[in-house]
Amino acid sequence: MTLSREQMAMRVARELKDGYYVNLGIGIPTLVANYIPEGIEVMFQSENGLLGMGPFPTEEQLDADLINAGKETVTTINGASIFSSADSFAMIRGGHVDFTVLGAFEVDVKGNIASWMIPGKLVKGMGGAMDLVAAAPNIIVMMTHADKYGNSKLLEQCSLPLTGAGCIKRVMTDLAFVEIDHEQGAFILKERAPGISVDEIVGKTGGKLIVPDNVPEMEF
Amino acid sequence: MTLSREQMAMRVARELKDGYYVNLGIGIPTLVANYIPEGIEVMFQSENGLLGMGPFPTEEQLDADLINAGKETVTTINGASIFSSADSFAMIRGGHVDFTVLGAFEVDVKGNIASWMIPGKLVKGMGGAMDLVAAAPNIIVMMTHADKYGNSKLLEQCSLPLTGAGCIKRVMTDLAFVEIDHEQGAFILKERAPGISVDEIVGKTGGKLIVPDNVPEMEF
Amino acid sequence: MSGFDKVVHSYEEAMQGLEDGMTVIAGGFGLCGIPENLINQIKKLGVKDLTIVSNNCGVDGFGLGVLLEDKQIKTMIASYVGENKLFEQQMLSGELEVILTPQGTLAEKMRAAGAGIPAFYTATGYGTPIGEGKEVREFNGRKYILEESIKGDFAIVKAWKADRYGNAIYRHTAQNFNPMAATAGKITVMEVEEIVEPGELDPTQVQTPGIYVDRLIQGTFEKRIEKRTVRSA
Amino acid sequence: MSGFDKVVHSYEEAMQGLEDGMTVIAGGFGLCGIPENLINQIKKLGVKDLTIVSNNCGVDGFGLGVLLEDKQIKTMIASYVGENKLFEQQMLSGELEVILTPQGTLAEKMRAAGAGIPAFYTATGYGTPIGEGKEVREFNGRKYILEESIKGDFAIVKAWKADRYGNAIYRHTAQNFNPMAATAGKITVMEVEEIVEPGELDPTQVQTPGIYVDRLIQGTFEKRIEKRTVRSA
Repeated sequence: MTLSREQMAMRVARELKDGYYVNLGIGIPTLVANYIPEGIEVMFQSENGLLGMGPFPTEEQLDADLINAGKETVTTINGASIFSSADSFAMIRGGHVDFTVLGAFEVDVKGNIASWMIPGKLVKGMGGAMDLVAAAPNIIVMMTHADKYGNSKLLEQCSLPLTGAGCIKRVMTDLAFVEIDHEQGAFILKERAPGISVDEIVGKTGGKLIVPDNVPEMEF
Repeated sequence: MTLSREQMAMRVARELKDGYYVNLGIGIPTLVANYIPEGIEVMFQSENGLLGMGPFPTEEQLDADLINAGKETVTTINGASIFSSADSFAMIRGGHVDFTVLGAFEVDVKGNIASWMIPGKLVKGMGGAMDLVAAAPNIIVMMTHADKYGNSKLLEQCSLPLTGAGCIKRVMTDLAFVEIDHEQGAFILKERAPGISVDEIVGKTGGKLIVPDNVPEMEF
Repeated sequence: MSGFDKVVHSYEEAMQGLEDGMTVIAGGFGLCGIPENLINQIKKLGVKDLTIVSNNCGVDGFGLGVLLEDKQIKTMIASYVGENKLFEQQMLSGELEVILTPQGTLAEKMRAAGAGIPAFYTATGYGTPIGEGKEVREFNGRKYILEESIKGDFAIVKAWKADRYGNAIYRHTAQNFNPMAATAGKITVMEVEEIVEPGELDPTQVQTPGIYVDRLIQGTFEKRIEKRTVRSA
Repeated sequence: MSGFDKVVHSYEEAMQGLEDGMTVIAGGFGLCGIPENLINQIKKLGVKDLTIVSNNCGVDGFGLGVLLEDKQIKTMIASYVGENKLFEQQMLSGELEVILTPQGTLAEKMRAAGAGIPAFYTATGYGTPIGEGKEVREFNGRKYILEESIKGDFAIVKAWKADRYGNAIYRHTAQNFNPMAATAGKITVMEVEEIVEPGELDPTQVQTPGIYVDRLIQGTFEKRIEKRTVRSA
């Protein structure tokens, strides 16, 4: 069965390591925060200028001056720091954030990502996504393997305007966990969702897909 | 008579305006701080990261962590701010300091300045001087008109390696107050020291010097 | 009174000199830390053909969104827009030009303007529509694009507290774009919740030195929350 | 213990991994805010052929000057040097290469390295020996030169207080180059006068977020004064 958003988040969360500074994109990626493995601590960076983001505030804690990049009211944890947008993106652009999770419309075998603009539809802007994908040494894209019409989102070449070129190495979908080998120009199937066959994944992957001899099922 | 260093500082200080943020170079320029005209306030910037430098500390106030760009122990005034070297030079480079006074070995009719290096002698470095001359919209060079051998320091073309190209517009010497017209490639004699003749200044100026009809004597 | 006293006593005075066609850089992220009253004063002035540089353009009826009502904005430079209907309408009709700029690049463009750096290289946007027409250069095997700084005729910023000299501190994440915006205006106008006397702020903790501030005014703020998210205690 | 706890308990541990030929970026201005004990540890390690990036090179017998005694420095990148005899001797004999860099450019090179900006344009040094061999470009009628960022294998910095996570604040002008240096090291080692618990520092007032700090150690400091200038009370 295809993975739920929660299961996708759960699997991504297993990549977290103790002491990681983490930036979670708006939308599905935020779910990752709910599945931090036991025994490890991570700290969340919010690109509007906060490192050490805490949970939503109680009514009493609510403060208009303390929000995250999704413009939601939040809190800070002990050991947090707050800084300007320039300093925040210096931190991001400089590659200091250990782990980033973002959504996307498409990725391709060269590690290109398209996530911000669909021509003909209203374009709201890239926000911090272009900075994040260009800078993150360790980034995972979270998205469904195919769109609602069954068209693959893992392509030989992105069809939409790019958010970043050659920067994605790992993709978590509702069907599989996939790595990208930029040199070979291919996706590599690393793990599949429980009960999902390699054939189904092959069928729903638009770009070249390398299938190793052993593709383990994820366990939840 | 040639001006004393104190008189040179006194004359330069008359260019100060109320509310000026001022950077005084190490050496003679620091004397300017002693002659702030009555009724105005200026604030001193020290490029190691201090805006609002106060006087030297008393024995009781002495603090190794509070120094100026000359590495002297100082104090802060009310309304001071302290920041990093990057922020300090952002302030300088961005042209936010209103008034800068620096020493020099030579200046020329194109506004070039040489102040940091004499080939064959030990070179200690430019410190912040190159940043200051490149950035200051309003800078006055303070130096003797000629060296101890009588060689002019106001030249057609600097002979020493430059600190900055085309950035100096005003020079205060022990003989005269001189402006530089970069377009014309000439010094313009604006004021002369009391008792110093135009002829003497002409004789001691290496580069083209324009002498207006009326060159007033400075008054002290 | 000291030449360093930046305090003005009316919003008219605060925004004096703003003219049609000028570029205004505004601090704030979403509706957080925005110079609410300075924006309202721009609306009141009715100046047109403005270029506004800000991460977002407010919402309908609040923040920079109010400048859309009388079509005062000609060009918007932002990273994320369209939280408001008017914005969408004017963009689609071509009345409003939008120059989308990655958030980090936008912040750095403001900082660069204030810091006397005319241009810098960044990997952000390389290979995307944002990089089109921009110089590409390789450093250490990686491709970067050249981005130029962005200066404003005016910068409008919101801080928490400032002393009369304009030395300011920000509250929580209301800092965001404000410190860079403050450095990037030919005339920088700051509004704050509280004005204190020089000496009351610790020099080391000042986030915007007063040298960047030309006019300072104390205001009252609605501080509207865009996404109110709470948990039970 | 939390993965964010950066505290180490010996200077051996603090500088572990430093090898011959590495580049070390050091905070401090003159003798103010220098990582005294980390420098002494580098001397103790005896590593050679170092490239040291710091505004100055200490004095004879103190600060970075101690690294000259056993000729550990191969290249010095600084804006102002030669306050020490050994430095002069080694420079004149050719044992020590010196790359003079304008102070503001040096600070910005460190910041750029930490901020993922490989290069930037500055007017500083244009038309001077510093500009030779560097690209010149005109923006808005003015000439600028291209300067590249500078990254260290190690960065050694001195702060006043830090919490265990490495969130740090600096004291007075001992801040100077330290915040930029902290961002520019592959491994950043910070020594402080006092380590406190996370939560004790106001998040808004943190000057170096802990994300930049890999190792943190509490030390005792001589804090030698280079030019003791006092006035009568």
